[in-house]
Amino acid sequence: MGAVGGVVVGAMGLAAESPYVFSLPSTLPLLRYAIRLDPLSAFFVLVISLVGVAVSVFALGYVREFYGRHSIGALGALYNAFLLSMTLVVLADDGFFFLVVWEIMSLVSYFLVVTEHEKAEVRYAGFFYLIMTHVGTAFVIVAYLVFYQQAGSFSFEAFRNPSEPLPQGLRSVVFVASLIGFGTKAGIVPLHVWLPYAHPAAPSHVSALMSGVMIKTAIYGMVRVYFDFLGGEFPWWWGFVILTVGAVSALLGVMYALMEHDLKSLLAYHSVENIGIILMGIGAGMIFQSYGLTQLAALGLLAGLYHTINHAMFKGLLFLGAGSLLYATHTRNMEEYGGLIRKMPWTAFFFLVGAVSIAALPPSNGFVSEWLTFQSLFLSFQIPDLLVKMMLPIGAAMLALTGVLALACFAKAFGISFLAMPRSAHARNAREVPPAMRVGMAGLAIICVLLGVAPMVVVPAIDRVTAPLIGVSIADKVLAEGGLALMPMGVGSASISTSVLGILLTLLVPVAWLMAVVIGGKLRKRFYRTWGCGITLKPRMEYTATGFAQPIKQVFSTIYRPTVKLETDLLEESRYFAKRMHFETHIEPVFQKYLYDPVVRSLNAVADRLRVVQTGSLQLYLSYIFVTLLILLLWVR
Amino acid sequence: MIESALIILSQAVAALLVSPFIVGLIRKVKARLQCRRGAGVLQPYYDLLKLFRKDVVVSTNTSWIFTATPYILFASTLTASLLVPIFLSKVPINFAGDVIAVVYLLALGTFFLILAGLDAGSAFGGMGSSREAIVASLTEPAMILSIFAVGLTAGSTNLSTIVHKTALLQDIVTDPPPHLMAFVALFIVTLAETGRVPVDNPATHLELTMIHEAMVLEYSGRYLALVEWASALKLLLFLTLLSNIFAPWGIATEAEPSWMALGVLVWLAKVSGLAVVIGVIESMFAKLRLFRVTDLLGVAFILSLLAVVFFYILRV
Amino acid sequence: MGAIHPDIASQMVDLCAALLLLTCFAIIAQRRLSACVDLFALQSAFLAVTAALVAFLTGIHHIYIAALLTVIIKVIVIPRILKKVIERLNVTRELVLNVNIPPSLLICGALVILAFYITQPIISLGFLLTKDSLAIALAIVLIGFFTMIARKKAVTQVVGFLVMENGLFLGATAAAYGMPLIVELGVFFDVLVAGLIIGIFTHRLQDTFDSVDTSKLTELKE
Amino acid sequence: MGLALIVLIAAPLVAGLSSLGVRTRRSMEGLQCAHAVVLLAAMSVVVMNVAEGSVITVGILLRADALSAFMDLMLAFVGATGLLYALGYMGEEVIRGHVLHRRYKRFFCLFNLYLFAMLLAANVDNIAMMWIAIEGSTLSAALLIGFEKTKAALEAGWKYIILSFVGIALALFGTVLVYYASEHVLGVSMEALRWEELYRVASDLNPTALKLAFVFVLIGYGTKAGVAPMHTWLPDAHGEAPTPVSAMLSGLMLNLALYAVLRFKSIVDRTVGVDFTGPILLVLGLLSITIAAIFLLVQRDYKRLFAYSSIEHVGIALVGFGVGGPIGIFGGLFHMLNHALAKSTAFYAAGMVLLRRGHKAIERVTGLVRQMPLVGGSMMLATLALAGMPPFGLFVSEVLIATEAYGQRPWVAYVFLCLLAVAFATLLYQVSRMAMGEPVEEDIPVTDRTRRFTTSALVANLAAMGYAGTHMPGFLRDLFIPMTRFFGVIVEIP
Repeated sequence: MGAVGGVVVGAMGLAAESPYVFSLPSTLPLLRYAIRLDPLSAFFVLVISLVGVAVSVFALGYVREFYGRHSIGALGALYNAFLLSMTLVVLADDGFFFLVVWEIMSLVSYFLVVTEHEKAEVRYAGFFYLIMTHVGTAFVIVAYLVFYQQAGSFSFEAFRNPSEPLPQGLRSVVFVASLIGFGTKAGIVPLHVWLPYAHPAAPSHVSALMSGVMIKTAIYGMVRVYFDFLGGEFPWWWGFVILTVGAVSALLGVMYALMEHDLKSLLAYHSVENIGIILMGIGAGMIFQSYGLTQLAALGLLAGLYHTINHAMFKGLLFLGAGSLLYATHTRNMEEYGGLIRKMPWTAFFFLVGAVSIAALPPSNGFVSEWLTFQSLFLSFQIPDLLVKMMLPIGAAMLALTGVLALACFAKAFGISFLAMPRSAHARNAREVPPAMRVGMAGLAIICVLLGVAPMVVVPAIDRVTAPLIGVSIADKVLAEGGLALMPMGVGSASISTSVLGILLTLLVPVAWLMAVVIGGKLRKRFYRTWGCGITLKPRMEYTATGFAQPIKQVFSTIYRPTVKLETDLLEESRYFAKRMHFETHIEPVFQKYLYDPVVRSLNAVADRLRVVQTGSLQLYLSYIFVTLLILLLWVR
Repeated sequence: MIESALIILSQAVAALLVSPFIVGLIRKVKARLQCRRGAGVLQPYYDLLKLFRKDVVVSTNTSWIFTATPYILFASTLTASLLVPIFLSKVPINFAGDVIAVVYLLALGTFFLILAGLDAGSAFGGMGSSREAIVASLTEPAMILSIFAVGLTAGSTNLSTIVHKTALLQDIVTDPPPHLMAFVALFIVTLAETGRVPVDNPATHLELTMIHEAMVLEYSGRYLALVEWASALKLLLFLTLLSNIFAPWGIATEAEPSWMALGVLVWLAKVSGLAVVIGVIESMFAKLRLFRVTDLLGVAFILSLLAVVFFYILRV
Repeated sequence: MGAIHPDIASQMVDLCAALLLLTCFAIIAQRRLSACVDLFALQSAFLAVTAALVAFLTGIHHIYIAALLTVIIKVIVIPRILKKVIERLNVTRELVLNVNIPPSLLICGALVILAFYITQPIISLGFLLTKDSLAIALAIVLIGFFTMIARKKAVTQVVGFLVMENGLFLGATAAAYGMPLIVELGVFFDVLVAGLIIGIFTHRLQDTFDSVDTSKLTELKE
Repeated sequence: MGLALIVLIAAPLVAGLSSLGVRTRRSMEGLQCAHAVVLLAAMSVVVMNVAEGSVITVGILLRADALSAFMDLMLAFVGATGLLYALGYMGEEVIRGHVLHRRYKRFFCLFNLYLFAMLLAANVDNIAMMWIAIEGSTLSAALLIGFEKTKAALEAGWKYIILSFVGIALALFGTVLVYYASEHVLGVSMEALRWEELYRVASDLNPTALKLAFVFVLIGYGTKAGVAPMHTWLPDAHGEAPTPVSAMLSGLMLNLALYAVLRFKSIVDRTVGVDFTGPILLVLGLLSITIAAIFLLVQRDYKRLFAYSSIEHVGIALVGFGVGGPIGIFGGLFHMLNHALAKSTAFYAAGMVLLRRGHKAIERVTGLVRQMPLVGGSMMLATLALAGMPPFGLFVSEVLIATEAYGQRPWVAYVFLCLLAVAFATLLYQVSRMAMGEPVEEDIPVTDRTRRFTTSALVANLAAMGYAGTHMPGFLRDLFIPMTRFFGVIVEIP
């Protein structure tokens, strides 16, 4: 529960003028255990800790799921180690130390993922995750090596102002390396493949941390490298690449999410989507930065960071909700839920809050950050370069599509899981979860709402983070109408005030009710079965998640490449009545099939080829030595 | 302060009052084109009244979502309509939300409507919900882009700013082509969003062809009234957007009572005109198959995209 | 090196070294196992002679001891062991070779040339007396090595290994005028033990696989 | 101080010979434990003294400088835990009747002689004597590998004998060449073979001779170090030898062979400069990593698996020495130390699995963590350490090596990291299959007596592993600085 302390530290750091620094030397060369708390780290510490607190509370109840089957002690220890390592990652002030804690973070999370390693798919997920993240780390190492080469030391201070500035080529190497390195952790398309396996495999409270927070450390890494180390001077294509990657990740993430019926993998895919949105904000910021439009740059970055904290909150909340469902029904398959809103009203309500937030519906927090992203994309018309100018609105269109698909997806998730009739015995026997878990969810839900309706508090806080990176503070400009409204570009430009919208909405609901009463008099209700064309409705007749997503799959079939298999065996008597029908449909995992499998296959092929090296023949072995000897001798001579 | 409050109130009232009339008008036009006398244009008002008086039947499967949705839907739509300049170019609370906010407010309503559709547990509701979802997701990008295209001229997505500047033709940069394309795009979007032919047929009674109607199939009494009213309001809202963004002339640019009165009249004329057009279209075209709708909306998307591109091309 | 003229002395040493080399070729050309062992014994004898010669010419006396040890161990003991092993074998000659005899002779010739080519730059360091012996030593080492590759039977491989040893020893004594005595002793001890262990193992191989054809040992792979 | 050194070296000899006369298991255990204690004590005295900067010499024969002390540290520590483990392991074999008491005694005799030979090789002040000692270790190792009289063991033993004898012979030729070169400066005498003298006169030795000598030495000792392409005997030997022996082979003998190579490198560098040895070591190192990384994937036998991982790590260390520079050299040495610890741990765990399961097939072993938490856990930890995960030292050394490599030849760093990633994937793929999942039923219980020994060995190693990875004690630091100085560089350690 050290997370509580983290909250304090984070808040302190945001409030502080100058960064706190302290460092204790290690006994290994080049390695310094250095800690530095500047606004950026503080912001992320805050994010981590807020989620950490809520999740820890939730975990108190949730781990009951594992009693007997797993050692709670180990689980708890790893869990706290995980929190600690994440905090250290964002606090580290030394490249080497960063790498160490970064790897430890991956390692601990790997252990957490494979908590239930009896299941083959969990093992696969964990292994896949470990490999991917390790490869990512290799790229991060490359990026840092470049810095080290210039700076002659691993300390971030030296990275910031190296002895001689990096040549453009190397800067681009750093850019690409860290994009791949951190992108693997963040789960950008096409490096996201591990994410939908690993996040669901972990215990739900851990998934909440991984999906809500861990992937944010990657965002931290990118911001740190691009804006801090590289001093925020980039060619325009960097920002453009980031933006494109973000847009693609967002769109594909939500599209694959729509096809998922395992609630947790669905949420995992949404993490891909939201990372994409965050990157769109940051990318836009970078583009503006490279054209010297610092205020807009600050705006884009602000949007990105705002969405970062928002996503941390509502994704954490949603994963906790999924955890509660799992806890209550012991299944992750949405098709087996249904009608749970009556069984577990609290969970349902919190989940709804999360759903509204992630679907970016006003006045939720998701709406604010997505709106800011929209604005920063819209304001691209100030960019001199025509091509870029024309591209950014397309990004906006993709963002819009993403948003509404997310809406559809969570309409599905919530509707199928909580509404209508129970679809299985699991759902019928579900019970509301213990208070500890509810409290955890409630905490996050409240934070979500606050982040939504009180941007006037959040924006200045984040501005403290962006100002040192970009060099301009825009809080006072963005906040208009006495802080009620957000107004990116000063008077006359667009602005929103979620608080006012919230007030209006909450006012108008009773108004509508009053009106109804005034016109229609007292409400008289009659309860009756749903009309089912005369026959009584069974759960089997309900619309399934698959059915719900069917039209979308149809429309975007070029992307999904669905394969449908329908086998029917008919009655002997008549060809018109089927005895039983078996229908199954799959969507093709494009990236795995065309990107990853070939690599693995070729590796195996090479290994098979090389077996002949080690045939077991002694004479052959001797001849290896002989030949090597002769070659070397001749080389020396 | 009082004044702005009054304006807000009057705007809300006006919108609420006019919306059923538009629906009635469209029905009338269609009837006439089908050589029927048709019900009077005031028929929707009677319907609403009647529905409010009737008592409601609620399915035993449903939860509070089902009962809450009508109110939320109504509230969100009304909120949206408060952000749109109707007869006064500068809405007092324009700072509260721009056009994107309007879109998302409507989306909020849609979201709950979809949930409500699923809530009853009948197959029709689910079908309607899923179709609504796909239609909405296809319209959204086109909508945002066309709005961008227009917003670019005024350099802002704040509706009041757009309308005001366009009305006064001051410090805006505009050319006919992008505007025209954006207009067509937004018009198609309107048809799709408000569930008109050729995307959806509000008059159908064959469940399998329904989209919007299927979703609200379980509603009755005042709930149905609220939902119907909300959708009428939504329709009006879009027509207002169309008319006031692209042809804001005649709208009151100052909060002078006389100007505002004129503004109201002009606005009525404009939206009625659009309503007639819609009526005509509805009787000219047949409803498209669901999976053909994509083509139509694709056209809308391309148009709006072209609008943006053209805007820049013509600038350089 | 009093009485004899340096040139003649070096001639003599080189002659012995050359004889060593010749016996190598003989071993390569020989299929019968026992004959191989005999040839090895002969070669060791030549080696001992060379060492003694060097000791005599240079007056470094502990090389005599080395020569003596060579005679004892390499001319008498180890050939005995190998002979014993061979007696227990069911085969007396190599029927199939990895590399046939004519090509292997050619290769050995090439190896000799190679050896001279490689050592040529450091020959100049050598003492006048034994200047070519380093090259010859290297040649013998390489040829021994090659024998181990070219042959299949455990025994011939052992012989090959021992030939390498001889080459080394030639290098140590002739080229470098012998290592310090203690080192020599150590080396000889090791060689002896090595011979013993190899003997043990060939016995075991014979028992378990009832053949000493090492090309059959391919159970362990990958 | 000389006394401590003598004790350190003589203890195994004494213990070995006397263990032939031991009657019962219990007394054998007493003897060996005492021996282990003596080893550790003597080692710590030696190391401490050397760390203070003195060089311990005994006559003209023994000499312990920083590098030797470093080797002593590894040899004595891993040797001691190895003894403990062997007591447990072989004891179990005796209880099960696989091994008669006579051979039990012989095993410990050979085991100790093996230790003795290695300790001698590490501390002797004479290139030829070092060769003799290493040859001795080879001989005893050969008998140990063939100890279990199975066909496979025999084959492995034979291959080991032939290959490593050839290698060692070549090494001797290299030694002779060095002598050949040095006696021109120092005259035909013992002096011409002593490290100290060689260091002194290194600069005026004949370059070409030393180059040739280095090639021979590298090939020769490289064969024993399992450097590709001379590595071919290694998987067989590790796979078939009794597990304590495998641990010693992997943990100690490879390092010893590397030590020999390094000694010569340090001289040759002084004569002809770094640019000669560097590239050779680099290429061979990368080759070793590649081969190991790929062969890890096709292994079906977990002991062979760890054997290949040893090849990989030798390669990594070689890359470190190849790129040179203070960081590179330090990385290489540090890597040797941590690898010795991690790999012996891995083998101890593997041996326990072998005892409990009775077979070495990877795919038939599952659920170790669940069934035997300590063994499975330590195997997993050791594997993660070997795969280069923090908080273990191998991560540090690998990053350091990559850093230095990038500084000198960026492409090396890229290739290096890429290969490491592959090796990481392949190794973890195999081991995670074993460590996780539902445990299989078949399980042969081991006695508590056995478990006591093996557990203590495991725990000691794990502790050392974790410690060495995260924090470097002062005396080690004082060893590393002069060690790097051998190679003409000075690492600065905070």
